[in-house]
Amino acid sequence: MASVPTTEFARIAAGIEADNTTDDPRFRAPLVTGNKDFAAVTATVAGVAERPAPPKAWYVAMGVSLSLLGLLGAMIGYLFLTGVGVWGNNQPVGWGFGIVNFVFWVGIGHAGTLISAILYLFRQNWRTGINRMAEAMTIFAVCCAGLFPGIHVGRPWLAYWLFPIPNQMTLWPQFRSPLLWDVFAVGTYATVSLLFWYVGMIPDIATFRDRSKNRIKQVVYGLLALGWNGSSRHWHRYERAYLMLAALATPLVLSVHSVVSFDFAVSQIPGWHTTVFPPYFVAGAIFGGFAMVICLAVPARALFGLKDIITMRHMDNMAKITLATSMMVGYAYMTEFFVAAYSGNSHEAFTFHNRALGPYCWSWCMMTFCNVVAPQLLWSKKVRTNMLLLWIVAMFGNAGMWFERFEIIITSLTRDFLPSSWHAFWPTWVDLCTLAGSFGLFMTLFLLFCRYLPTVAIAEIKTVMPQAHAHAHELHGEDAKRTDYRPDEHMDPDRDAPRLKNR
Amino acid sequence: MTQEWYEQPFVFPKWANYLLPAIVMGVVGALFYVPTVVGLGASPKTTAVGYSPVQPVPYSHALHAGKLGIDCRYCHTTVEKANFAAIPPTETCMNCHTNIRSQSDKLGPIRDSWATGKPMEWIKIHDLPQYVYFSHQAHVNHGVGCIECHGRIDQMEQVYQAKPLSMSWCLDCHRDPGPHLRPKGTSVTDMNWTPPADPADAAALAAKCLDEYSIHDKAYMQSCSTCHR
Amino acid sequence: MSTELKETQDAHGEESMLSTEPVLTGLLGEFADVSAVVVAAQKTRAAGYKVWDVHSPFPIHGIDAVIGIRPTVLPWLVLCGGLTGLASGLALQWFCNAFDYQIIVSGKPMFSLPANIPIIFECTVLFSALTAVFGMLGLNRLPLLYNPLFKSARFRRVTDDKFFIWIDESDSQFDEKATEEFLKSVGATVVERIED
Amino acid sequence: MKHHSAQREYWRSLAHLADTPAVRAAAEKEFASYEPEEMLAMPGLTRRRFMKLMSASMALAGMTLTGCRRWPQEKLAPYTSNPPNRTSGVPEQYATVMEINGVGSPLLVTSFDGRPIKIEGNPSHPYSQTVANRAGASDAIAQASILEIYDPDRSRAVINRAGATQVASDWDRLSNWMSATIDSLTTNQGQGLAILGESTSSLTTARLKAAVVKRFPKAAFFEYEPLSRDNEIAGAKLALGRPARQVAHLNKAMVLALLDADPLGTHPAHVHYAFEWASNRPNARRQMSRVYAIESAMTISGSVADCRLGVRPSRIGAILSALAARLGAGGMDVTLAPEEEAFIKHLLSDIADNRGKSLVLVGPQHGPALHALALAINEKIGAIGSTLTFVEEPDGDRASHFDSIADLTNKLKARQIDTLVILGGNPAYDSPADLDFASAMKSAATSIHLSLYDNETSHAALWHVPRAHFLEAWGDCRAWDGTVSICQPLIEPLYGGKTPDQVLAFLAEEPETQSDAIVRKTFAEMDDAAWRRALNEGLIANSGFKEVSGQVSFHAAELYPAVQGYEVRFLQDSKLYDGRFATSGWLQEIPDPLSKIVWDNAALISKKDADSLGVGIGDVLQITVGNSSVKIAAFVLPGQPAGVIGLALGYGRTLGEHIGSDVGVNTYALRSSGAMFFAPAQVSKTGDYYELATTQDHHLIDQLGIEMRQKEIGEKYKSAEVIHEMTFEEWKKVKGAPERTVPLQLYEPPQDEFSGAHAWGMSIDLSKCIGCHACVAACQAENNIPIVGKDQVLKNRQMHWIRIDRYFKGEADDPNPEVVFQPVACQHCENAPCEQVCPVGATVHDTEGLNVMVYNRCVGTRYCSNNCPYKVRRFNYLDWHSQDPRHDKYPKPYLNLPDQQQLETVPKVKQMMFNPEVTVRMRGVMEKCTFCIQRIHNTTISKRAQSEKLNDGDIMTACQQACPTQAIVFGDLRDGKSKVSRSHNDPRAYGLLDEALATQPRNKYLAKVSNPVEA
Repeated sequence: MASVPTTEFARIAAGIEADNTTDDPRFRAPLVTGNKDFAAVTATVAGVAERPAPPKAWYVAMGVSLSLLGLLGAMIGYLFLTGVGVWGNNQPVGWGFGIVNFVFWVGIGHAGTLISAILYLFRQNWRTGINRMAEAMTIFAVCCAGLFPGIHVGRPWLAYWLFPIPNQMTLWPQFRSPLLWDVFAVGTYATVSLLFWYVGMIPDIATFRDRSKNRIKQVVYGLLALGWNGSSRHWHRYERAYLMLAALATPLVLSVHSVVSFDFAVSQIPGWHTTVFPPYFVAGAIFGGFAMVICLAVPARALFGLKDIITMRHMDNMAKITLATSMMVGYAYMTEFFVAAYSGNSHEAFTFHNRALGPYCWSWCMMTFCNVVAPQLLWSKKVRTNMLLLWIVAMFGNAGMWFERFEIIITSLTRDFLPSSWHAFWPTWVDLCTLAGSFGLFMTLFLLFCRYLPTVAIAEIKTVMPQAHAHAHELHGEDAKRTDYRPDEHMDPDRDAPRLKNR
Repeated sequence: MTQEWYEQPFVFPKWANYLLPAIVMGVVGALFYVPTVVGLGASPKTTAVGYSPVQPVPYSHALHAGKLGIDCRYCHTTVEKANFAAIPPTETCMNCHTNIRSQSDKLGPIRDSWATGKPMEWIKIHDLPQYVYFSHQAHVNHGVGCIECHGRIDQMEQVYQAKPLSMSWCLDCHRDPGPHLRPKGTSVTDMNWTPPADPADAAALAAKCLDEYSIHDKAYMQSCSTCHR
Repeated sequence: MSTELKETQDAHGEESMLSTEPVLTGLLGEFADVSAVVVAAQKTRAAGYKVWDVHSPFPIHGIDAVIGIRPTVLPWLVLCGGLTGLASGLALQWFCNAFDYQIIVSGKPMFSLPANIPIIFECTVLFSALTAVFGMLGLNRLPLLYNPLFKSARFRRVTDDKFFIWIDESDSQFDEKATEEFLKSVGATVVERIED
Repeated sequence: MKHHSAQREYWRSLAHLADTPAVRAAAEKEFASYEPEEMLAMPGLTRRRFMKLMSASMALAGMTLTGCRRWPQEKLAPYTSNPPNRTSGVPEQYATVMEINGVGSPLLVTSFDGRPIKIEGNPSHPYSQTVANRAGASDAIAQASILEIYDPDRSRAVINRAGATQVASDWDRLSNWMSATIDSLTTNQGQGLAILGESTSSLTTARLKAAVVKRFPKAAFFEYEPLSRDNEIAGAKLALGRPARQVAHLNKAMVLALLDADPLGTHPAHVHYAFEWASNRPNARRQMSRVYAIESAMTISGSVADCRLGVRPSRIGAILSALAARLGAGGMDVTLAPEEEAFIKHLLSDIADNRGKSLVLVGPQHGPALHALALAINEKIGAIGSTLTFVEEPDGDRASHFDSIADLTNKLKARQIDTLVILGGNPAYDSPADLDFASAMKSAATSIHLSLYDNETSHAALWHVPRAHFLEAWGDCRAWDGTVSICQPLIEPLYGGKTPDQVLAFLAEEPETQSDAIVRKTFAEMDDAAWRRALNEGLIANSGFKEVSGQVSFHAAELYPAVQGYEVRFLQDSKLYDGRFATSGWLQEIPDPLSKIVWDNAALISKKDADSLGVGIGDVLQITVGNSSVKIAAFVLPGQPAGVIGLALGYGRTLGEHIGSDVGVNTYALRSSGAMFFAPAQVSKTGDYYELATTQDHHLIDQLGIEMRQKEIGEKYKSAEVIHEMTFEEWKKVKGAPERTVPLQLYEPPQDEFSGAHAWGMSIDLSKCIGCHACVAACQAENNIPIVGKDQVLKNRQMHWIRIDRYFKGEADDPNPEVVFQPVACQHCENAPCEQVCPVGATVHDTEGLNVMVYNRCVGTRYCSNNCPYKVRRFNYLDWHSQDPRHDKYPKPYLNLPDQQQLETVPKVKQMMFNPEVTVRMRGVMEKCTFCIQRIHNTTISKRAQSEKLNDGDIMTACQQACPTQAIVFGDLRDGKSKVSRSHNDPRAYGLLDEALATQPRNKYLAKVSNPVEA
């Protein structure tokens, strides 16, 4: 048992990697390679956290992330003590980097729950390799996203007025405002994603609990594992709960970005006031989200020796989804232009004319290239299976999605109805540092996650391994054939759970 | 099979199982307790009511307005013409106190002020936020008695804030002004006036007042612009 | 791992509630793989045991039917949660904007469903999700940090790669010797007494 | 603000006039000391009212956790004895007058517990009234004088610059020191005493001058104004044989020919002239005047002209004499350029059709001969006596200002003057460059400079004496028509300044030393009743100049020599005048009406020249006149005539205090005695770039944007979405009420919502607006609007609640584009897009249809501003009142509770200026036009309290009141007969972007009507 990890790492070190991307109709392609048994899987995943010390690269990354996080703190301090004036926002452009970053991060924060929930509902077994990492990424991205609306307001110390708290003024929030919908949507999304993530992790934390050798870890993991003991009855309800969470999270994930898109669609700025926004934003979010997962998975699987669990096939599938969604996004871009031209609304028409050819055409070109052109490389399997290229394309995707938000928010605002009020927007150094800082926050959280929590859903992986089924099948048949059930034979799980004397 | 990772087995003590109920009860308790305490503690009813700073001169409203029965408007001259109720100039004090108690030590600051021309510095008690625009003439001329906001000034040795003067408190009246109005002909400064005991009469009177002062409707009275600019 | 019986056994079981002496709570049989445990489970059930359970590192496909676990009531709880969320979301918005303080906004009606739908939806989802998670934990009687099973070093591998059948001593058919034999007979590699 | 309209107390009690000890004592009590910091404690009750600087601490009170926080304890400091005729907390209004360049503009000043806080035009004075006895118009400069009086940079002490060091001193030390000099002067009859003054029409000053001359017969008086109008006087003298002042009657002129004349913009009587002009644009009798402008610079009058021709200044002479010749007014005809020919062809025919109803005006930049010729023309076309009359010019035979300053300088250089007293003005800065007056001053043994600021001249003088601001002092002066107004103080001098009269009185050894006594003596023959009436009304009835009539004799005008290269044209700045107002932040930040430049002047240049020089906006040009040259950034201004570079005067002050120093380029450096208004120049490109801040058209660099803008505003004289307009001919055909197409709406608008007793609305007539920015300044003063400084304007964060959108119609290279001014403030949409997106309901509607902004509820998401199609919302990105508008390029953090920032950082003196009726906004909140809700409420409340009826016109918004052409109308739409309802039903009425967005604005624009010649 103890020997497994070493040979495991040796194998990875040797760079031997199975290609399980080909589909052979005769048998199901394996989702776990390197013919591992349960123990090996456990060891591989838990090995990441159980190593005495993480790889050097982790320390380097952590150093960078922490300093960026510090920068973020400093920028927010300066902002609070001085005013939003330290940013580049101006009269026509009331929303600048603050909201651009917010929408960007919220978008990123979609892939996780989407991969988990939707793929789960669609019985896409390959999700098990990446869902944990994706969910974690979601949580952290939502943290970054939640930060910005909070700090971009003029008087942040009063932001709590957005919540319906009884007060001596007998005043309430104004529920017609999309911003308030945001508060509820993002709040709900954060909560549900967190639950989804945690519930999924309980059995794996139990695994960590049972393997950990030092007292602190045993206590902490012990508390987090809630005394999980793998009882079938627990599993039964657990799976039901998980299924329902997935079923709830799926519409939620679609709704959240729709609501975020309402911030724009419900207003009447040309370029914002568009019915295509909800689907368009969701597609964009999935695209951006998967791009980000790829960006994180590529180094992580190499760094922590997870290549047998996050296999080529996983990367390949994600690449395909990225390609598909990038086409959707591209389609949405075209629709916008078509509608602008077809509607005969001069303001609308001008706005899009202006996006493509106006002073901010550079950002439009960046957006189109990164989100529509670059992903076309993914048609080629060579690119999909070449981790470096894949990573680069994914990075383009992330950049592209940021530029998309910049495009939508900034250029629409710089030139709306009255020509007299047109004015350009340029970010200040504070804007740029804050953006960089938010990445610091994200990376710090993610690195801590990799170090201390199960980066892969161990229990779920095991269910998709052949050993999990074996010859249980005919037994089933047999079991099904039985006719001699007595009514009392069934035990009601909600009542007759094994009695345990606890005093 | 090597078992080196079983070396330090750890099992939570039995009492750990009572953590859950304990925590649940704690949380539920807090959910009720904390808001209640904060709500009560922070409400102007607690913080503002009863504010009673010591003034440079221990001027007794109980004596002047109560015992001697001097009308409020003898000193606070502007209430009917202006938005603010004027604090009387030193002169007003001196009108009487050149003869009465002219040597009282308590009146020293008044005499100094009169001699030097330096104004008295009274401490403000009924202090509304800067963005609230309360107009005395708008209320006093429409049958709102002094007592509604200032309480029984005529019984206060040292003036204190009797009402919270919070937004919700203002709104209580603005949303249902009737019961707080007194008919034309009754003095707003009369501290002893009370509406009829019989609810029916009271309601009738309220209706009458609303009509004879042509008080704005509720929608107007609770518009933001009615008090804020 | 020794499995021989101690003298002082279930006779003192009950009153040793107060004493510190260990009391037998049941027997734990370890199995090497899925098929083994599934077969054993069928036999256990056929043998008429009632208070017993299967512990595994992951949900075994079809084990519910084998043990005979009825569908849980959780879905109905979640439905109620969802409806509550829906109602409260609607009520909140109506109370705040259309009832408690009516203010004219953009010449729109004080109350209009379309504007309220997003928040109603979010509240529904939020309440349902919370019910799902905490309902599941509640029904599972979790968290249960202390559990005699955790005293067994072997049992730690239930979260790794081993499978267990637990027969509780409260089962009417439970007889320490017989049950131990039974477990061995259905293929348990090891049978362990779990004391409390 | 008509609390007092019942008894119009425009005057302070008589006791104040008599300088009895009792009253002085009262005054002392009223302002215990002159230290403003101490004064703040004085008119006590209202202390908290005018320091409305704490919005947010209260906002915090809404916070569950800090609700328990009590904001800083406040003191109530009542008067020791109430001043007569004053109800604490009730604003009062006093009539007074402000004199610039010898012409008074009558004002009505609102005082709040002894602090002047707002200025209006005097409604009972013919030269400022727009609605008789109800509304008086004013201009931006007058509005901004309220900022000037509270300017912390004003000099506070007498300064002695004997030797290198400067010593703070006081008036007594100066007078003691002077006595020696004066003794010596008395012995030699004032030989070597020279007194240089600004141009003034004050009778008191005249009286005192006489007294001084009586004491010092040999004393010499000089007078200088950099923007002198002496040419007009000389012209009249030439034509009539005697000096005279021309009074135009634009309300009678149906054809108006302006040759470089700017009666609506820069003329001393422009407020009155604009009012008269507007009466025919168009008038109720469906008539409309036609304005022809031939000008060498883009002026306000030119921008609203129906036909405009931009020419070189040197062409004016030729065109005028051609005009004269063809009208038979004599003179020789000259051949004109084809476009000039075409232009005057129409003019001539119009004049022919409108005999007696036409008028030709020439600008003061042009020599006497041209003015004389113009008068000859006016004689010929029957203008004189109808559209133009003459009144006598006071002291018309004095030497012209330019001769006078030259003469003085020569005398100084010749050491004939050892005592030089300069009463106001700033000759060291604004006298002709070739004279080098500053160094000439040194040759006088003693030089004394009286002025508001310790400025360039003060630094060149031996003594500086702080001057009393006109709101602090007594005086008198005369309007353009000569009507005498008394200037009465609103407050005791904050820094113990002196008036010029006091200095003269001192020199003349008059018994009176207090300014009130001095002035009263001048009018000794008036009894107290008459005097009181004069103060009350703000004018002395029938005190105008006598009409003079005389035969206009013809004088041939010498033509200017033709100029081939560039010509520079020196312009009176629309805001800083001659530079004396450079210290005013408000004026610095009010955009130039045409170029929209703030905080700078620029070389205005035509597109053609810009292309040939290969420069664009901001490229620095080197401009050389004679042997002096300056470097100044170019600004391509449509309508600027080719070959002419427009240079605004008054910038580049070196000692303009914190606000005025080093703003723009000092163009006086190019201005020499020979050529005071225009001169040939060499222009070259330096290759440097300098960023100019404008409040409009920023970043409109690309063709795409320009095309879209032209599409939005439409072609010349054609309607488009943003600007509706029609020609006079079209308008004559229009009938009925405006039809409004309501786009499909999701909701049936609720009927009961705007249930209030009133429905407030506004209308703005685009054909009356001349873009003078009086409304902007008035709004700024009324609503405590901060300035933000150039760096922030570059970020487009200026805070003006009402802005004037200026559009040039026509092709980019059109030499004479049509100009449209569109004032835009909050439109108070009934379906306000801003409201539905605010998450906390900080901007909502009230039942009277006002879109109200609740500062103390605002958390600052800025969503409302994004969603406002008019972009009229303004956000406090920083704490503007606390920011330094000049030097805070990188805003400084404030390490305390944000709501304390203004209390701690805004100078106390400045806090005195705030309008107590308006919340002073803190950082992080949105703000916008409120339709002056404080005026609405104060009026309605007091009217209800006194159970009086509210009449149309009782409530006027600040912008409406200031507007000289009454383009802005405000009132109650419920009242069908109100002015505003009538204009809402005018066929010209339209809601901005209403067709597109169905916002249903409560403000409607009246389509612009213009009267171009049919091509």
